[in-house]
Amino acid sequence: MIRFRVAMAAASVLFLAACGGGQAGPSGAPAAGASSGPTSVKVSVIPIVDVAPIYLGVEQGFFEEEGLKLELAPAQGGAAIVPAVVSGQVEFGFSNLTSLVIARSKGLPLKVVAPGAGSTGEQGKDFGGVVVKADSPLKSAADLVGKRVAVNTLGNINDTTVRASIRAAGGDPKNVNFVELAFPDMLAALEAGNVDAVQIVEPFLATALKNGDRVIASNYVDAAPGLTIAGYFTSEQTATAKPDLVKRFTAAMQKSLKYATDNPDAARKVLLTYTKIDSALTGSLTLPTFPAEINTKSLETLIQLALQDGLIQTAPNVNELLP
Amino acid sequence: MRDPGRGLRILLLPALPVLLVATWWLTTADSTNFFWPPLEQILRTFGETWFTGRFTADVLPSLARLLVGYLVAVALGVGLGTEIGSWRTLRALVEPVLEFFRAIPAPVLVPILMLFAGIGNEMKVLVIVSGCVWPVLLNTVEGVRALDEVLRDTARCYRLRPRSRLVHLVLRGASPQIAAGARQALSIGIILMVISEMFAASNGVGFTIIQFQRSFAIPQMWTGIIMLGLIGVVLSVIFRAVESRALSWYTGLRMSQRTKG
Amino acid sequence: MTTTPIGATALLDVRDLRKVYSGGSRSVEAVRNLTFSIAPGELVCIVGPSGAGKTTLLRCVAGLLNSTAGEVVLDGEKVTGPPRGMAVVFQEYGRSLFPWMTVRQNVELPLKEKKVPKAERRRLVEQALEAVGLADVHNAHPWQLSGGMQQRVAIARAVAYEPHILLMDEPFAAVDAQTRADLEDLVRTLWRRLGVTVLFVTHDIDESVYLGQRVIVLSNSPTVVLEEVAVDLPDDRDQLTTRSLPRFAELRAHVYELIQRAKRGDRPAG
Amino acid sequence: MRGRDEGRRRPLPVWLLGLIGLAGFVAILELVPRAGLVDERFLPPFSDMLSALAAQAGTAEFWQALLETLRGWAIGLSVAMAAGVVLGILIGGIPLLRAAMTSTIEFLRPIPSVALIPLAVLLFGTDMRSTLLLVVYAAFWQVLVQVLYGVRDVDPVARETARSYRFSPLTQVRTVIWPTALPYVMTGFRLGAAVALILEITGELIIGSPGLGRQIAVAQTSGAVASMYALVIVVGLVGVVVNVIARAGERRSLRWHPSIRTEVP
Repeated sequence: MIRFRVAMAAASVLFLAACGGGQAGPSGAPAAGASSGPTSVKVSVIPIVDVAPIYLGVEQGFFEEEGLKLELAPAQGGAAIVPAVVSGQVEFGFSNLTSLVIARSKGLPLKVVAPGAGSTGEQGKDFGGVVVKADSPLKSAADLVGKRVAVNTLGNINDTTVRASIRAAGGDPKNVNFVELAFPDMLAALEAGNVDAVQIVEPFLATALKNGDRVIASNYVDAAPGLTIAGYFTSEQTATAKPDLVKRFTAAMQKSLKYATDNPDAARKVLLTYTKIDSALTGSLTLPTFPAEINTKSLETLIQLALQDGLIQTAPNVNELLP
Repeated sequence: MRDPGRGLRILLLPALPVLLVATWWLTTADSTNFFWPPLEQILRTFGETWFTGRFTADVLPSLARLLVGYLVAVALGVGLGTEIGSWRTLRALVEPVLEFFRAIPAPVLVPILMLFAGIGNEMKVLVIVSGCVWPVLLNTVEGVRALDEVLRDTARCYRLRPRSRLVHLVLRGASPQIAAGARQALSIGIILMVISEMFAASNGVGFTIIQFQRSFAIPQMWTGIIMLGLIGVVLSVIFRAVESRALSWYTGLRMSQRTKG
Repeated sequence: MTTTPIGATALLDVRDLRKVYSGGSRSVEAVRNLTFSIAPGELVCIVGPSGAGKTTLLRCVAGLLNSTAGEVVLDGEKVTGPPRGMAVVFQEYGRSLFPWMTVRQNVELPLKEKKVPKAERRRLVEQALEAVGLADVHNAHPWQLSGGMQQRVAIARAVAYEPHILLMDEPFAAVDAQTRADLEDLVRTLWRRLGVTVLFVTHDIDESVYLGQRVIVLSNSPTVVLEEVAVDLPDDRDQLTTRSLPRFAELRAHVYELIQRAKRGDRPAG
Repeated sequence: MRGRDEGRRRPLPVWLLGLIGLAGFVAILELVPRAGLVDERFLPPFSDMLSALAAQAGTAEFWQALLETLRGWAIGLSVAMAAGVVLGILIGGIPLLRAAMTSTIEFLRPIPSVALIPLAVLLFGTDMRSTLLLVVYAAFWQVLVQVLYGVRDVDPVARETARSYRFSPLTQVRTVIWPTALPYVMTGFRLGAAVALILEITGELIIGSPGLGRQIAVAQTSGAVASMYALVIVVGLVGVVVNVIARAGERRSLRWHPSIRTEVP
């Protein structure tokens, strides 16, 4: 038996290694400050509302101003982005902070370089929340105890923050059945009664509200005041090898975030360029905030939540994670 | 070059696998790469990862869903395939639609299947069925169509009743093709077992691997890949044993045809 | 020359049989007008030049093919599908046996379908295999046997079925000459022992004269009956003496001549 | 069977029946949501999908994605074909090598290609090569196994003859092995083509490498249901076309080949 298993796995590795022979090194070869045109930089993002600022920044030329030529590579989730950043396939990536906390606690050398998106902090008026059907008997987060709640990934930011909501409302957060469902499938599952509540974000939240569904908890608001949800990160190698590149990316990113905050309509409009969100919907959806700084306190809260809910065993050092 | 002798053959059988494992072991022995942990570490993790409750909590539910889905798919594929293969009009009517559905990768069908089957085990079984049924169905159609004309006439002359005709002529005659389809379906089934567990799952091998990957538990993720490979190998060995029993006549027939030229 | 039995006593009656194959816009007339009959217990051979529609005729008689016009009457009943009490031995011995069954199972299957009780079934199978000289290969699969032995299995299956009428469609066309002679004698023996009616289709002139009580010679396509030749040879036939009889040579020459005429396109007047 | 197939009336032509079948399917797709059997938000009527498709077809992005999918499929399939044919003839032609490789092949083949997704991502991130790896891996086995069967099917007499005339190994391959193996190679091509397309789309969908699969994923995450179905329809049609082409190729190669074969498992 052992021979079988070992044999297969070994051979698969060799096969893969052979395929990987021609693997390209990280791009963006010219060193920082090189005078020969803009440095090209690859950034892996998830094509959702949260990354509107970076698209706006490219559109507005903020990155060009810093001598960066951005190549945005959309990916399906943080799980695909983190390895790409660590291996140097791409210089920067976008991910929620809990994912980064988990990665860092497992010893992955990651560093956050810029904030990405944050909660609006307004109860019931956030860009994400726990939603139930119009006629549901559930009224508050405390009612979720013993119920089936859909989140898009188990063991990540959404279930820990929903647990925080329940805890805040006085319920037992251990006693919830979380079901993993992709955001696009949630409303259908809610409608069909397959789940009792869904933790959902824009643009699905706007669709749900239009349909009469109710928000019973704003989990990001309940988790921490001024919660920073996601950020842009790089690997420690890149950070040490190309400090100047990182500095310029952060600077351009901050300009982009500010511009998005100041021009929400532009942010709504840019959504149409990289998502397939119905243009009628872009006007009504709630945008996240695009904070200029990472809220360190909220990050510590996220770490606490991750510890409490067993996502990680040891808390990573916040200062190592932050720039 | 002459055919190697039996002794040499037995000697060679494990040679390459051993070589490959040794290479893997040595090249990763002092690996510090986070994503390529030493093989030794992976193997050490294997036991504690899978045999401390996960086997019954994740592997068995996965296998149960696979088994149910696979059997339903085979039954459905053979049943529909026999009908479609027998009726020219029906065949012409549904063939383009079937070809269309077969070409759609199962992962994009999952959201649609969820509309009808919810998010429980039924959905996952349905995902497996929806992917496995095609090779069985299409191969059965081919097999039934390719039934020997003389044999069909023989069955008619001796007035075989519809039931015996089905059992003794149609199904047995098409069985080599059905087996070919069932074999393709098995490997597709394992893939779909994993894919179905990427949606709305709370247990299963596929689910666990994805969770490991997402939480950056890399050695554990590797053990999951090995586990999947193992499942694949064991199921394929079982399948071959069943197949070679059921189709011994076919192997013999082919051999005799070849030697008679 | 015709010795057609009187209609009332005929086991098989083929009347004005016509078969036109139509595929799309083209249609081919294979059989134009065939009329003949066979008395119970008779052994009749049908010969014709190649492409004379022999197989079409046999398939119509067997009820495997619908005729375009005319009718086939077996035992007083019009044939619309394979009739009860009929067995067929095909030329393609390798393809007419179920390769997934053993020799015994092949012979037994039609009996099971006839709901013959188990003990009786056993007896019939053993007898039939014994009769064709295959008593010791019950558990072999057909493809493990030589061509001649496979055709013996097919004959055993037909014999065990105890048919009223046995149709044979060029059964020995694909076996070697020696086996062929053995099988011809086997058919004669079985016919005489069982008293079954046999319709034997062949393209071999010698074979038809050697086997038949009567030889029906067909024209070329579209097929009609050219002539019926009565074979007035003694009933005890064997390869050596029968074939060296002057009468055998005469009959053979006559049939040969008819076939030559058929090939030239001669057709009976009227 | 035969009786059933021979209808009394002249049967309708096959293509017409196929169209009727498709029309029936489309009608069901249109009517089920319209009749309220399924919520329109989750399964819009066919006409909505069609108009979404029309809108898609007007964008350069769509054609770009289609092109990327086809390119990924073609490259992956070519690599798998080349590797499968060369290795298949090599392994199948040299008995010693065959004996040494058999166990390894039997171990590697059942590993589901999706198990490699995490590895592919580690190696290549989200770029096209991740998906390419999956495509090559999945299609390679289909081709290899068929080629191995094909080489095994070579008439031993023909082979001995070639050897007795002292043909060079290359000539042996060209004159004896290749002609026998060709129909098997074509079957491998057809099976590989179908699998390659499915893995290409799956890879794009799950990993997020560029192509129709990623467009589907983007449509899904944007809640653009009709667009998503429109893209699914395109994927299905591409699959049908691929299959038709592969079958035509297979028939061409089989036409001159006398052997009547069944698909090898």
